[in-house]
Amino acid sequence: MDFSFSDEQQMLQESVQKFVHRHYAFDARRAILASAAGYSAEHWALFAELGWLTVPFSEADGGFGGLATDLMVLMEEFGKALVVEPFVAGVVLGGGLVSALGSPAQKEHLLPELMAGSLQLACALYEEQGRYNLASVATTAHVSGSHFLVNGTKVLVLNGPVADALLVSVRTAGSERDVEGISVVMIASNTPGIVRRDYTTVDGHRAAQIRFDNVQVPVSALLGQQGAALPALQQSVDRATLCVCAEAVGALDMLLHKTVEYSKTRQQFGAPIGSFQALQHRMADMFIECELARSIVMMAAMTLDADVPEAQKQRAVSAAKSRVGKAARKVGQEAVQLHGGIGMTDELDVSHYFKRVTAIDSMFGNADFHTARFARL
Amino acid sequence: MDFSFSDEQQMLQESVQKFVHRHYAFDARRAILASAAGYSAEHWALFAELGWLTVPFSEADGGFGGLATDLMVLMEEFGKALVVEPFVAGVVLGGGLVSALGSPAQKEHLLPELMAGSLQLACALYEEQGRYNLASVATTAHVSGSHFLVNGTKVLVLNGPVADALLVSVRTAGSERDVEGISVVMIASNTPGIVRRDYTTVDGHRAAQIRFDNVQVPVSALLGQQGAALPALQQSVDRATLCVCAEAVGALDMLLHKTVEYSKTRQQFGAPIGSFQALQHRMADMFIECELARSIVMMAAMTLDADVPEAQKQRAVSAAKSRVGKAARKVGQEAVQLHGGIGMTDELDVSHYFKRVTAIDSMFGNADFHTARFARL
Amino acid sequence: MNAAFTPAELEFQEEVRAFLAAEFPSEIRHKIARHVPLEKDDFVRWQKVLHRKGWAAPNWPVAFGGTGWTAAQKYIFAQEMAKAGAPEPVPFGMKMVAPVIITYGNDEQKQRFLPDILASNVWWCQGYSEPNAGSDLASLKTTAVREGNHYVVNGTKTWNTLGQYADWIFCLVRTDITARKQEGISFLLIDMKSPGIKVSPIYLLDGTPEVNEVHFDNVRVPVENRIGEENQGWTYAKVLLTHERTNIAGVPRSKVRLEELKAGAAAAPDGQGGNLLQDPVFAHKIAETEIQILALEYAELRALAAVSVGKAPGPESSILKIVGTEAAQRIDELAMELAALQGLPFVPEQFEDGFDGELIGAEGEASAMLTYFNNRKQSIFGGSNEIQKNIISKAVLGL
Amino acid sequence: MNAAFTPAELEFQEEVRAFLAAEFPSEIRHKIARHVPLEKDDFVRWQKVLHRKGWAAPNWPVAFGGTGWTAAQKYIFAQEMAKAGAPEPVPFGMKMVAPVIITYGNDEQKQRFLPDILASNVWWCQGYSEPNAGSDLASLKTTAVREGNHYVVNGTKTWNTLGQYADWIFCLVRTDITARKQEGISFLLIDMKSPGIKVSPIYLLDGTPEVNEVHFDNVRVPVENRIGEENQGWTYAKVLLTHERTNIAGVPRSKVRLEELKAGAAAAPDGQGGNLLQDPVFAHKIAETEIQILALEYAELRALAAVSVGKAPGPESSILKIVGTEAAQRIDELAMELAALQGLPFVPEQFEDGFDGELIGAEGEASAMLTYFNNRKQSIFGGSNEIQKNIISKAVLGL
Repeated sequence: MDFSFSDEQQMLQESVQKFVHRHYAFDARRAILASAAGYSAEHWALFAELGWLTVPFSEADGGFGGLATDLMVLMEEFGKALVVEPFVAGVVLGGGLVSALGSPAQKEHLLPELMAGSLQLACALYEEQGRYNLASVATTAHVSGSHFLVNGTKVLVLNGPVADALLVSVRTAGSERDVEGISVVMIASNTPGIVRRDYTTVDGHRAAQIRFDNVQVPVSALLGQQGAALPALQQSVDRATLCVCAEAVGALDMLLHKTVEYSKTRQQFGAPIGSFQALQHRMADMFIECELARSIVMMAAMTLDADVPEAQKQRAVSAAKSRVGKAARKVGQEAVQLHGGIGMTDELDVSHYFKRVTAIDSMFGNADFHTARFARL
Repeated sequence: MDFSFSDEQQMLQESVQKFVHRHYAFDARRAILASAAGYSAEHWALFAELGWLTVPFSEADGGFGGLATDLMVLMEEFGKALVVEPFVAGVVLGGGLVSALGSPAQKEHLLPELMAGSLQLACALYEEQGRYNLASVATTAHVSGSHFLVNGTKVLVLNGPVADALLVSVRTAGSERDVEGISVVMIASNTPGIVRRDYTTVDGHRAAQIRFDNVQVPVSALLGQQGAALPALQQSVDRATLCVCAEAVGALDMLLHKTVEYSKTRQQFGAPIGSFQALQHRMADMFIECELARSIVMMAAMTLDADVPEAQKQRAVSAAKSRVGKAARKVGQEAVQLHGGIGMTDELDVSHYFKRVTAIDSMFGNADFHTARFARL
Repeated sequence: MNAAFTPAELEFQEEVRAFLAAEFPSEIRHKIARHVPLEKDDFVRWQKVLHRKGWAAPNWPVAFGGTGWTAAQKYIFAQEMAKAGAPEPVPFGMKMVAPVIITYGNDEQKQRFLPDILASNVWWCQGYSEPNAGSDLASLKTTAVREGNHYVVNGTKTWNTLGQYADWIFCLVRTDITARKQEGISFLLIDMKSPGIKVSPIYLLDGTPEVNEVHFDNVRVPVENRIGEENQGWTYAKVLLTHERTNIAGVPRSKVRLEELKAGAAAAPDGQGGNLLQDPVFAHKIAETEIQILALEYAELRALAAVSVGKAPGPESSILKIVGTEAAQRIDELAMELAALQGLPFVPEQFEDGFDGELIGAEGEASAMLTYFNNRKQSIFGGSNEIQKNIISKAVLGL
Repeated sequence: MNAAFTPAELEFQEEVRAFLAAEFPSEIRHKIARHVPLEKDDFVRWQKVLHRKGWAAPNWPVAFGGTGWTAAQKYIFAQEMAKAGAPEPVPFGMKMVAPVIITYGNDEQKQRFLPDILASNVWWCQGYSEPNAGSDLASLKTTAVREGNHYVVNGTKTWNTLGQYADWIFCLVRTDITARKQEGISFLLIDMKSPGIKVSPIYLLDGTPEVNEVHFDNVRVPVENRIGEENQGWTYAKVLLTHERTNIAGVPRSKVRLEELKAGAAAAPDGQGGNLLQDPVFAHKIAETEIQILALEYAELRALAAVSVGKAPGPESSILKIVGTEAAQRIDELAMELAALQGLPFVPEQFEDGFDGELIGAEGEASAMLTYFNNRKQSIFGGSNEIQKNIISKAVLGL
């Protein structure tokens, strides 16, 4: 048992802290949000240069090592600055699927580009009728000669608007919620028949709803064994889930920190509001939530890195996501409430942290979904 | 719409307040609890004399009127003093079953005695496997000549130790959870084959676990139509439920009141603890819980008295019991916590109110049971 | 005690229903259904319809155009309005400044201002809060210095809801800077067209510009626009703050939203082949919320009944504000959980008038998260819930 | 970062398991399983077994008989103890007075007291709280007046857990009544057989006499029984209050109880033909609690790891007390809900040693409500959770 950061992890942490300090002030971030792409290509290049885009990948794949605890360190710092670059959607989730399912040739083709920052991926995994169930795939891929014909609609494709290629879960056999018969195909974003509705999410990220109308995909675009993609899908989503949990831990800490600092300066009734015991106890409760969230995310990351059965890993991720969702609700609401009116405004960063942690709860399964999954496993 | 008490209700309220003030000081109550019977026969006679035992019954049955709102007024005052006399178990529930199911002859035989205070009844309705489900009746009554042979075990028979007669739900047809085939028979407590284990409940009331070993009961002991007793059972239990809800409202008010008063006198850190804002806000929350509990119990009582479908009445009672259970948890715990160590002691009345409101949540279906029933109806 | 409506009350209910069915403009109904924000014209148009019927101001004294309704009638009216999806009047004129004018204004002020409020000819906004005087309202700093027959007003008011539409603003200003906090405050009515007034929008976290800052730069206000005595404004303001608690709990609206939530849950796939209303955990949360609202409804009815037999609305009404906002915010949470990942898209054009494209997400889902964000204001504005708890602990519990 | 045990740690785990399997007395195990309260002899017997093994005081310095274990070993030991149902040592000697003696006592005191604590020859109890000094401990009023080589002690201490068994008591007493609150307090060790001491039981709400009042009437205490300097006792007391946070969260015990709860739920009919673990709402509540305890476990492990690399146990450990008691009390609530109406019977003879009748209710049900009542003390005693929140807001958040 060892709870200390490795030297590499410490260096990684410091490197992100340095970047954020230099490039990610609130106004700079606001400019990125307002840009057409919704992320900074320069930052992205820097991420690649600093080696961050290699963090999710094993050494065998040419990466940094692929430890969940490394990702945790990185993501927590991203969370503190509300970094919007599509690291989780494109690299952790997209890259994770390629890494898990891709043939050696596919990996050699894709991963170096991804780690170099010259390839943007997005994953189209969720469907309206399926809620958070990755096995609920109604999008079909029928073989027609040497092609698949893909039909269906995917919702909330994170990073969809800027992705060069989409990794799409499709049903190649079975019926809607069967766990067998699900495959992943990679489709270039400019393929005819793709109808994309791009939008910004409530927390400033970019995503799309994507319809596939008889989209022709060569069978060589299949990633992994046909019909057997679900375990890899779940595994990749679980790692992405851990990432947003760690991101939330960073953002929650900032919400606590900013609320405490504000309460020390904001005067009401002749005293700083932080001197009022009712508010002190509520901030103590916020602190507790933050510490518990941090602890359980650490537990989940360490479990993902451990040599334990897959079910135990899933259980750990669900525990973390469930608790982080609860913390997001509580700490986010309290931060806004204790700030009062100013906490409601777009001008103050507090509302942006609040929106991000709230959005994270709705991603990859909300608290109820993961509590139920935890109970089931 | 009218939220004011009638003259009769005001008189009833004042009459109970006067009695409680004169006879129900904490030490006097403690002496009753320590007595063999667990209630005061003198008080019981007085209840009869004052006409309180007639309150649950309609004028046709020779009673006060049988309004749920009357019962509410009475029970709230009982709750304020933690009255332990078996009014709900014997008169509301037992008498209610007789009133709902009995033949004119049975009623004429039983109700005047009950209202005169010379008959003690108890209802044996719950079984271990059935949790709160009144339809889960495994106790059987097989016809054998002109008798039933009753076999089975009933749990938590309130007022069981002192009852002259038991009203027992038995299965005369069908299988364990069928809603049809349930009957009620009245069995004298001294009938051979009755094996009673008497005990005190955690909140000082008397109850028993009762086994029926081939107990012979004449078929004339049947109350109401054979096999069709469930609706009347539910109706009577719902009225009893409303009663303990109103009792809890009275007790919760006392918990709030005592906590507020204690906080004004208890000095810590050089000031009364009631001057600490964190505790003030928690007492404000207790007040809110008390007011919501009172409001929803009023709603339930008024709905029981209204000309509306039975399902709406059940829904109203379940809403009240669910919310009262929540209030009991919250207000009870906070009252003890804010009193500190002294709130944990047997010597202070606060712990007795806490135990009573907690026990009430476990009676006739707890908060979860009633929330689910509410959602279902 | 009796929960049933009398025949007269039932008849009134029918009258309200018939009126709403016939007169509530379908364009407005449609906008609300599509979560399109209402504009000034919508509010005014609807309010004028109510005025023609004589129902614009149920809580005013009959002498000034009130309805003379009983508590039960007001309850029925509020309930039917909510069921029909009809918006409440914007409160600043009708429910906030008017009662102050009625109670403390002079005859000339009553004649000058009340008819235009009743007829919705003039739009009012409030000038209470300041950037440094939030919950601690009495620490306000906006000054009004007497110069002959005018006050010269300088300072900044904030959280002016819909102030961008306003013709007039009522303000608390400091007329004696030497006096103790609550003293030295006066209550002024100010024409928004006065030179020196600037309104700047504040964007809230959901992107809406529904509140504003109002800046006063040497704004001249005739002395006759002062309500009551100079330096006595706090007394009038306090009355306003505890007054008009009718429907502060928002029960009718919450009940309607809860029904929508249940319908939404019944239509929402749970990803396992069922719907979300069949999910026992979600159904349990809905039921708990429904029970909370039922309790709140009866708490409010009890308060209304007390007022109707002549008791003043007491500080107990603070619980209506607290629980009402908590219940509404709980519905927001459940709606957001219902929407799940479909709450994430932020597509404002979907909520613009005339949008006829395909919605992203089911009806209501696409706005669920934004509504959750925006409604966090409910526990902050209008006297934060913390202030309400202070009131309860001081005024009710005597702490 | 690594969650896995090292081979050496796994070997240690095996050793602990084997030891417990062989040496934990089955009579005590049986008592605990039947919710029979343990008596003095049970505690002493078990503690002496641990002593023989050298494991009586894992947190003492090795020089005085501690084990020299790593944080991971302490964690493993606590976990295996809980799994085996083995009781923790009564804390007053081993975990409370001993660290004070070790840190501030003189050599003579160390030699005189520590071996008997380690060997469980002497039973200690605490004399901190007083009837009028609860959370505000420093306002204590018990006086100790110097008379030659003795202090004469007068006053009353309260909430003395298991004081009826005690041979010795450690007390905070006021030796300078003119000094400011925290000053003028001394730390005395007092023989319970001293003339003038009277112990009277306080019955708690579940009927148990587990706490006492201890009255001092001119009790003469030799000066050599004072720890450290006169009037400096508060310093030593404070150390005790923040010291020894090991296992304050009670995670191993809560984990075991949670497993019992799940087993109980799986065996409890839900009244509809299924069991309670299949009830999604109840299962959801159990899962939430399990997740809470998992988070708490890692919070504690993080704290232990920090201590093991030399950091002092900080005020952050207040969260372990708060969340640990909240989690334990949540399990109490769930156990009570599980027992439902079978929690109502109060049949104390069922929990007496030697009772072999039929239980009313399933195993655990009959005690569920009493446990719920009794455990409400957890958030009150040992520094109430409110005090812990004060500590967090002051010492951690700097408010």
